[in-house]
Amino acid sequence: MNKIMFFAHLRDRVGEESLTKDFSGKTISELKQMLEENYGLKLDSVMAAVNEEFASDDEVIQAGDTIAFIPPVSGG
Amino acid sequence: MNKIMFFAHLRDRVGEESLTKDFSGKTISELKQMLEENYGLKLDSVMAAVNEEFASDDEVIQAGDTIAFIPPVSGG
Amino acid sequence: MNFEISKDPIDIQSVIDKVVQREAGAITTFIGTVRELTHGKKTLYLIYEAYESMAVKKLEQIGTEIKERWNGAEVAITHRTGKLDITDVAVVIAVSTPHRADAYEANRYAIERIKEIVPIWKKEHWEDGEEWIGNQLETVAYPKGKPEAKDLHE
Amino acid sequence: MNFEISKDPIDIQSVIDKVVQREAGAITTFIGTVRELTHGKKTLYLIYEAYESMAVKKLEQIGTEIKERWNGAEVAITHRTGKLDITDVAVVIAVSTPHRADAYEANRYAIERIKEIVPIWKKEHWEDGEEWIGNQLETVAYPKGKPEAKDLHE
Repeated sequence: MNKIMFFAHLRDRVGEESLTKDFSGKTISELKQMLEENYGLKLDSVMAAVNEEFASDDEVIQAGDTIAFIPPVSGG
Repeated sequence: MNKIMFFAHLRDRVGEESLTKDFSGKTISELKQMLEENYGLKLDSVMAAVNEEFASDDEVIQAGDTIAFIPPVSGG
Repeated sequence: MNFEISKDPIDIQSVIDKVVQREAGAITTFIGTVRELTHGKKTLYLIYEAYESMAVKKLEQIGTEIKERWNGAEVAITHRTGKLDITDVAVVIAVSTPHRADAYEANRYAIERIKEIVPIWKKEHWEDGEEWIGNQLETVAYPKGKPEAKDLHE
Repeated sequence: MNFEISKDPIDIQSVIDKVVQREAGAITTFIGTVRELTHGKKTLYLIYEAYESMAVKKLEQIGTEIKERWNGAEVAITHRTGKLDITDVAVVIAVSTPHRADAYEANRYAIERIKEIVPIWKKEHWEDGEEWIGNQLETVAYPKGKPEAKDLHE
């Protein structure tokens, strides 16, 4: 299984802090496309993090990975 | 009368925090020369302040002025 | 723990205390506070949200980058989350170094990196609405659209 | 009183409090601390002496210069006098500005100006002696031998 986490406006849009579902074998890019279709999200300027490290769109999700979607940050 | 103030190594050398004496009508330059002769001070890299403002060597001392000798500063 | 996300108000002195060292002649701090006006628009308050575990890791990464670039530097950073009012402290960065030029430069580097790679977001609340701030408004985080290659791994 | 000479230990937070303003998004502080080693020589402690009344005036002048150059800046500076041990705080400079770049630059300007024009001197005490520090050692105060013309009057 995988945990998918949302923050900021993405969390508001999805209406959940996280989803749990199996996405192993899929790429981040494929996951993004699925989420865009199912939730109407816009994810082109959103980075993914896999297990708390930024990941590129072609990274392949492994069983147990935690995926987070990171909109452009605005801390500081 | 004038108050003449010394700081840092000049104070150690003169042995006093200040002198009181009338120097009105003399320039800072002339006062420096007198102090160099009487106390063996070296004042070429020492600035004078008249009434708490830096003053040039040709400034003429007025009655009541407070003169301070300011070695290169090292605060901060 | 020199790198923290805090739900409570930040005690500035305690962040400074973490970087005191006998070899330091200079400590700089950056204190980010909530400003009332941005481009003439009046902010009422902010909400900061963080991906806390990752944010701590990314603050640690910034600390590591600074220690590699500035010899003898010590770094501590605490970022606040939750609701903040005008003049409240959002972030405190403390850097100590033997000489002062480095303390300024390394501190400046830290805040710029926070705005690039640390997963923290603010939601501005104005009189007429609210919005999560990303690159669409005053900030351009990810100057090239996303963190650059060098940001992906430590 | 934003500009002070103090015989007592400096409370950093109280200096910061003086520059808090609703228009500020950034506060920087510079904290000068007593470093143990300078050029490999071990300092035991320092004595700071000030021409106090003039030093306060010159700190005020630096504040005025900063407010002229950096729009919306607020400045507070406290400098300690007397005996200071290793890691003790000699000076605290706090600057607040609407935007962060200015807060760093204006703060840096303040410490450089202190080292040029504020009548404060330190006496270093080592294991094998003591000396008033002027331009003969690590510092070159008055880079051109004396304060420049622009420093003579406000």
